[in-house]
Amino acid sequence: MTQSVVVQVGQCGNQIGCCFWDLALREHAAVNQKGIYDEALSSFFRNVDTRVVGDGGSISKGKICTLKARAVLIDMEEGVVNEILQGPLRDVFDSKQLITDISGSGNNWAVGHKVFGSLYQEKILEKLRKSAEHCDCLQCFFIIHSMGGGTGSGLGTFLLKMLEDEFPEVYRFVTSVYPSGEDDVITSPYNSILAMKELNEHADCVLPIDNQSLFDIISKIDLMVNSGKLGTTIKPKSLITSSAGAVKKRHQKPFDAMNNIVANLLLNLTSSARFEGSLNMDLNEISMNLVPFPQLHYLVSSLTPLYTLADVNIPTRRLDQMFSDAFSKDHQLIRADPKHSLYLACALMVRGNVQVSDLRRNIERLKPSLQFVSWNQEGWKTSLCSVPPVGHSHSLLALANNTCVKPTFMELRERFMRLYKKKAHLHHYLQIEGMEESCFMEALSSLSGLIEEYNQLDATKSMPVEDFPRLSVAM
Amino acid sequence: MGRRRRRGYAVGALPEAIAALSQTLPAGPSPEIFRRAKFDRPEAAPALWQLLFRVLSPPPAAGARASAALGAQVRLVKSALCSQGYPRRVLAQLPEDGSQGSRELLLALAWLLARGPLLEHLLAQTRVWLGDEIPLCQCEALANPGPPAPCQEADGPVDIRHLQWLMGKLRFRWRDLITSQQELCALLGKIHSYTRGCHSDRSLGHLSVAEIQLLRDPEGGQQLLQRLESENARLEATLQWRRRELVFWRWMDTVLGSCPLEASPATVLPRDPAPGPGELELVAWELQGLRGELQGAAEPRRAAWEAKVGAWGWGPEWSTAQRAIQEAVGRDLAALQRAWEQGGAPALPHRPCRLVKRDARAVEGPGLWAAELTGALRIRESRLEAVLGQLQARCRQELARLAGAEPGLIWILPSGR
Amino acid sequence: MSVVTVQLGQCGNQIGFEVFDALYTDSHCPQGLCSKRENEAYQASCKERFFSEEENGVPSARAILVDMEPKVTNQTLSKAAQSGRWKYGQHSCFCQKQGSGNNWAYGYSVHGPRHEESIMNLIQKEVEKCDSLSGFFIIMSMAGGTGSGLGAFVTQNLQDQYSNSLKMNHIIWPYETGEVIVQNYNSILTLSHLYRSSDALLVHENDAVHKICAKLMNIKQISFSDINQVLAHQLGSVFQPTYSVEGSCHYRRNPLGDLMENLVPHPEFKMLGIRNIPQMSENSLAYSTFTWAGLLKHLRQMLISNSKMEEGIDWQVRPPLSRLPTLGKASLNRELQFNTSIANLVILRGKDVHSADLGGFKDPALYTSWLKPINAFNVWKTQRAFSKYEKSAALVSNSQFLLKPLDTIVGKAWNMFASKAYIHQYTKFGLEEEDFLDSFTLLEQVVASYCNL
Amino acid sequence: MLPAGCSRRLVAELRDALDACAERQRQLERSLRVSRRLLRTWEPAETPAAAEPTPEPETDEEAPPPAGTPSPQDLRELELLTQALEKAVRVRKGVSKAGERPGALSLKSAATSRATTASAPPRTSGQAGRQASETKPPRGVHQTTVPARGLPECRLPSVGDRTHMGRGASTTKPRPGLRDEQIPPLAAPRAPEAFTLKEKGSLLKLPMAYRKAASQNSRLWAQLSSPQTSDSKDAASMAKTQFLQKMKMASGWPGSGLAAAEVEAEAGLLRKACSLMRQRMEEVLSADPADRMQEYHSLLTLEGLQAIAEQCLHRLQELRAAMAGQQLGPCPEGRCCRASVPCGGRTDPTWSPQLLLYSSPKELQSLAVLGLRVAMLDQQIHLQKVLMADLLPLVGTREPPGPPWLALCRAVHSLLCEGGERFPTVLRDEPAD
Repeated sequence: MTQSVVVQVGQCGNQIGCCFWDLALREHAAVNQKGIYDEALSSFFRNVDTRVVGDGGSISKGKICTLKARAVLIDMEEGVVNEILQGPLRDVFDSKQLITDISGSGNNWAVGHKVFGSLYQEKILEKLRKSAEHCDCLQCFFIIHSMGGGTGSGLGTFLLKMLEDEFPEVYRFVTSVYPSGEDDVITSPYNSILAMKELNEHADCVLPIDNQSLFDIISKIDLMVNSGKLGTTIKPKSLITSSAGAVKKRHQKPFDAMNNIVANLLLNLTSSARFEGSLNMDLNEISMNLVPFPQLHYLVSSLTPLYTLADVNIPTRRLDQMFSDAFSKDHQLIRADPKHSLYLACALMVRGNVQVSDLRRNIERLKPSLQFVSWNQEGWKTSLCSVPPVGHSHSLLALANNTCVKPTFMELRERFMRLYKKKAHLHHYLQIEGMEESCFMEALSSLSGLIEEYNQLDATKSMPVEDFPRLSVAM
Repeated sequence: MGRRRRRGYAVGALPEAIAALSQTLPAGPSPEIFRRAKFDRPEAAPALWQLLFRVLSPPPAAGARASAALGAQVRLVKSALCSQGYPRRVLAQLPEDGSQGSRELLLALAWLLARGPLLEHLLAQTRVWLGDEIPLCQCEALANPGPPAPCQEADGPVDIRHLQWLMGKLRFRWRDLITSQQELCALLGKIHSYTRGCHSDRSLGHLSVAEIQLLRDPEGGQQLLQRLESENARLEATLQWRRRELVFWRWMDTVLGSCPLEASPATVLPRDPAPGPGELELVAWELQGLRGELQGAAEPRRAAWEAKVGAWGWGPEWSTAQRAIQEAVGRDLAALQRAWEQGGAPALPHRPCRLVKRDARAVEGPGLWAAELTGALRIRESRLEAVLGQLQARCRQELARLAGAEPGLIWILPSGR
Repeated sequence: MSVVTVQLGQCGNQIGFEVFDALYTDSHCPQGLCSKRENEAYQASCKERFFSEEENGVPSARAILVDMEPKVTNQTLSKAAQSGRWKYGQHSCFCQKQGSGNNWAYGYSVHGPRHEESIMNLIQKEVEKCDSLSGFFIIMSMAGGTGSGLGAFVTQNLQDQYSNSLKMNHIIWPYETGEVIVQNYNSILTLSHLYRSSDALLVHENDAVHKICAKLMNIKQISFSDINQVLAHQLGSVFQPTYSVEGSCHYRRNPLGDLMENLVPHPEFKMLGIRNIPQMSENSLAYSTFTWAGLLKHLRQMLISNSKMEEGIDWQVRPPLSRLPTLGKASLNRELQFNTSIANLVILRGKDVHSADLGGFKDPALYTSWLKPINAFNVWKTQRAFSKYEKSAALVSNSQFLLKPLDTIVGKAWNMFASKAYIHQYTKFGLEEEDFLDSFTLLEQVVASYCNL
Repeated sequence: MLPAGCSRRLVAELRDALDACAERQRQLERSLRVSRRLLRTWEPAETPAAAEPTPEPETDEEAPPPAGTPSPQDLRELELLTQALEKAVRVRKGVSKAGERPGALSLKSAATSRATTASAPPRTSGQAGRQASETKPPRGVHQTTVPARGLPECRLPSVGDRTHMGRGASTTKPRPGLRDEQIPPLAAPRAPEAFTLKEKGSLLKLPMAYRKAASQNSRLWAQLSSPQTSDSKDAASMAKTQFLQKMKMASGWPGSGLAAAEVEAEAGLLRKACSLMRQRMEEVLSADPADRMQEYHSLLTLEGLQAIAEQCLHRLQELRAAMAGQQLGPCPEGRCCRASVPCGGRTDPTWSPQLLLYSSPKELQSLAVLGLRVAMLDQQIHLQKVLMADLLPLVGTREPPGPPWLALCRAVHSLLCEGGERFPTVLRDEPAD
């Protein structure tokens, strides 16, 4: 079995990461009742004998001793990381996995990327190498960061390039939280645009998340639960936004529920690679199936159901509803409407008691309402994992390579242009060594190029589907 | 000498010789038939046609088609004799109902006997086989299918895909054969090692399948014994024949003498274009191509050589070297020529051999070692592969010439793997 | 003679298990409706073919399990061991940590060469356990990466190292939609490579088997295990022992060889499909009786109307009156109603099998103009009933049945190729556009050849 | 569609090849069945049905050939033969009486037994038949019946009564020959237990009668093969040569006439010559002469080869002329069998069986497979030539080049250039819309 390393950068990245580790532990605890360190556990956790001095002796088989997350935690402020180290998850990490500074990046991509990048390059590399050494088959790095700030966006994307050089064969999956329109960070358009260029060039897959969408999803659930409409019928702890037993009970932070959704996304994304199923889907199959052209690697994701009804026997109707929801605008983790845009490819990752016939029935049912690019009319990739998420009987993660991400990028460009025309705050960037105006221009043209690619694909939408003339056999 | 000759002419010597001959031949006719044939009596003819048919048809066909209609037998005998160069044309004119020509057939039989070790050959072909064998030289069993089997399908044009189908079938059959043969070898290996030391004949050491069967199934063993005894009788008869055949040949002289001289040398023989359609043409084509290439290679070299010699003018020591080279090349080419005239390849046993499993270290005793034969076969295999490769390459050229020139078409040949 | 099975990838390993389980279960089924002695001979014949005896008496499948990630093989091994009736050999499994990621090129060009020696050694060990090796049965899907890419690589190696042994690839044809997005690329690469190195491609379409599960077996929520059981049943109905000659009690020694010699001698026609009748859930079986005439009538119509199962047969389809060969591709576009055969093999098992009349399959109109029924049709029989069916018939057919699916796959892959989509994923691992073109060329020819029967 | 003549020829060639393979396969399968049966358990008391579910018993598939013994009618004629012939028979009888050697049977007795076997199993006649039915034809090893005279190894642990009964039968009716030796004289495994060859194979012993006959057989073969140096042989061979000459003179055969078989043999030599020369030529052309000596050497070699090629072509012309001189009539059966000895195996002067020694089954397998492979190549080359001769001209003449012609070309390419295993594709240069 392969292993993955999570690299969480910046405040946002570390908060989401924290949720992720909490959920991952709970999930494995639910599946692995014997307390034996198994292959599934090994994909995210090391089993360590803490009595051994130094590195802690890794144990590959047998009883679970102490589990250590395969993670590298980076932040240029101490706050969040320190909080984690004092919380219930403290045993999962050790100090050797952390890199912190006290000065912060000041919401400046250039500080994160250029200043801290060169300052911490060696140190980060050392930690990454160490974590890679602990794996016998490292397959994937999951980078969690935000686009709008300084550290996550700047250092997070700096890291990408480093990983590419150092571990060219290991996949780089990036979970990027995009700023909302009413973001309180003024320079976020600059940061995002500059980060986008790096994502374009050095990521294998990007899962864009947007805070606003997460917030809308949570509001909706709250409304439903509190309105009593579903209140009594929802199974306790089945809300995927709830963080029961998680990081903090003391004062629920506003972002916790949102982070939980993202953490669940990562968990479901990797479940088929970790657990048994009748139709497995390894992580490397994601980019293989969903990325037809190297740059078009932005995958819009949606998770359903967001809660489970108390009744264990799922009627087919409920099951089918799960599939329908996954394609609705309201369930996307970014503000986008895949149904009314063009699909390049689509993956359905199902967990729990769902069989291939359910999958087929729903694909047949949904297909007519979706539009696929002419050369990929059957662009479906599916997986069936037999282990459902904790508290659920089944779940679905849909990943769409769809031109519906384009508006997010266009909006980003507009906001950037508004700022850039006025040259507002530009000097904060240009004073950093290695930053020049051309960096902005290059980033802009990279983003425009991407948008143009989506435009071209969208343009084929209205054209009739035509087959290319085949090779003509004479006899 | 004189006494022997007198004894040779003694009363009874001839009948004894004929009796021995008749007992040796497969389904040999009675001596009386021979006597009647001398006088060209028609009643002796059918038996002799049958005899010659058996003698001339290849072994697998002989058994299977012994019951073939007399007419078919007659035709086969005629064509086979003719292809072997039988000189008398009278034979060809004999009626196909097999009712006549007993003297002619007697002559033909004698002709066959005089040309080579026919009896021994026939005996070897039908010998009772006690040992285990693997076929090494399949020239008779496989490459030589014998007279054409009656056509199973209606005549008429076929699609070439049908030929491809048959060809594919053939390839599968060969693979089947090889698999079965391998299995048999494995089983024989087991049987031989399990019965090690059982054989009364020390040089064999272990029993053969036929011998174990004899023990397992006494009834069948009885039959084997009977056949062995009858073969022993035939062998004795053959030895007898060898001692007495001189008389027979004297007698045949008189038979030949009593024939009228051949009248019409112009009559057309139904003959056999044996080398197959165009076989000679194929060789000619091949040779011409070779000559052309040689010419193309040699002439510019000669010219260049003359130019060099003219320019440099070499000393007397060169002429000695030159002579030496000339002689060396002469020897070399003569050896090459001998190589094809004498067959070249190391001899392989043409007949089946009794398999004996023996410790590799025990070298003493008669017999061929499998490993040596393997080497010889490998050489033959690679030679045949080269020949086939050449033929295929030639077809490729020819087809490229014929079909490749067609405009508007792209030929995509199957790739290497 | 024995057959060594190579199970590749998730699909190959899951199916392989069901196949051996079905073979074992059937051959140890007490009510074979025949004498004890005959049952023993049947069992022995099945065993020689597919199982080898181990010291502890539990037969061990003559199989190699190959996957590039450990989950499925682990599961398969333990399922077999848990059955307690048969198992896989102790050293019959080869797996790695990281799968091929649905990338044919990764399986073929990376995993293949990297693990060639280990896999071939494993196979050789299994081959050495056979007194006599008839050939290889290679189970793989063509949509994924390991089964398809590594499968093609291994088949090629088998062709090089065991050129005299037969190679039959059992290929799972993906659902037309919804399994793997790059399945059409993977499929054309697989098919074209196997066309060069394999002797026969026995194809099962997931879509068709899925329908059988729904319509004939009445399964509501169909799982892959259900599908694989139907596949295994069909394979068993072909490869379980049958008499070598009509009226003899000897079981056929080399079914793989006999089957291939009769069905796939032509290099351009290597695709085989299986149909069987009856197939139904155990509940319905109790209330059904069959006659040979009825079964064979259905089977014949299934053949000529190209239906995959006995339900929903189009009875309107009739053999054409004149069998003038049509030239040119035009005939593909017109509705291909009548399924022309190249060659067929019918296998009958059960009671009164000698009385079955197969005249319907000997009609020249069923076959291509260049083969007569005497060359194109064969029948194998045994009195021993198969599985739970008192009478059952299976048909292995080399016909136009796959023409449409093949044409579709080639067309879709070509569309994708013309847009250059996903090509970078393949070139990353050393496959070039030229290789794709080679594959397209070969398969376009196969399509045209099947079309022009 | 191929022309009818060509179709008939080629289909017949391929069918022949297939039949030959099938025949060989049948033989192999027979041997395999026998061998496998021997390796299975030797059951003690098998009822025939249980032992052999086969309606095609492995044992009696090779019926004794009808060769070598005269028919009853011949016998009658024999009686009526001349006095001299009768005397010859007397001499032979005398020999067999005197020696009592098994195998040296009189012509008459051999003929009798032959005549009876033809109609029914040998034991049906008279006493022998009764005896056989009393003792029950033994199957399996334990059913020992008659311990033969002079076979001490047969008197080993017995099955009790049955053996005694058998012995009684044999003593009451002692018969010369082999009938009473049909017991497999197994030393130890007499008890009615099943056993396998693997366990007890090394205890098997061959019956005396067989051993005698077999050793006589090999002695006779050795005699047959031993070169005779007596002058009677010289005289005989001289007589034969003279006979052949006289025969030739008496016929109207044209002087330098060559038999078709000879022409083919010569053609084969020329073909071999050609391939050897080509090989040599390629060696020369591929080598890079290091000095002028070598350069001269290769020049002379090439020229020498050229001269030999000329000679060969000349010889070929002669052969052609010889063939053309003899008007070719239609072949009597439409098609002719090919002359033998394609393997180049020269006629061996010895006739006694040779031994082929091997040390491991692997070694034997590779030898056998190679043997088959060589035979297969031989056949392939023959088929290749036959196909070339018929198909290449068709490709050359077909007009106009439409789809049927293309289909032909493709198939011919597959058959002739790829051994029928692979196939080319022909694409139109411009995709049709």
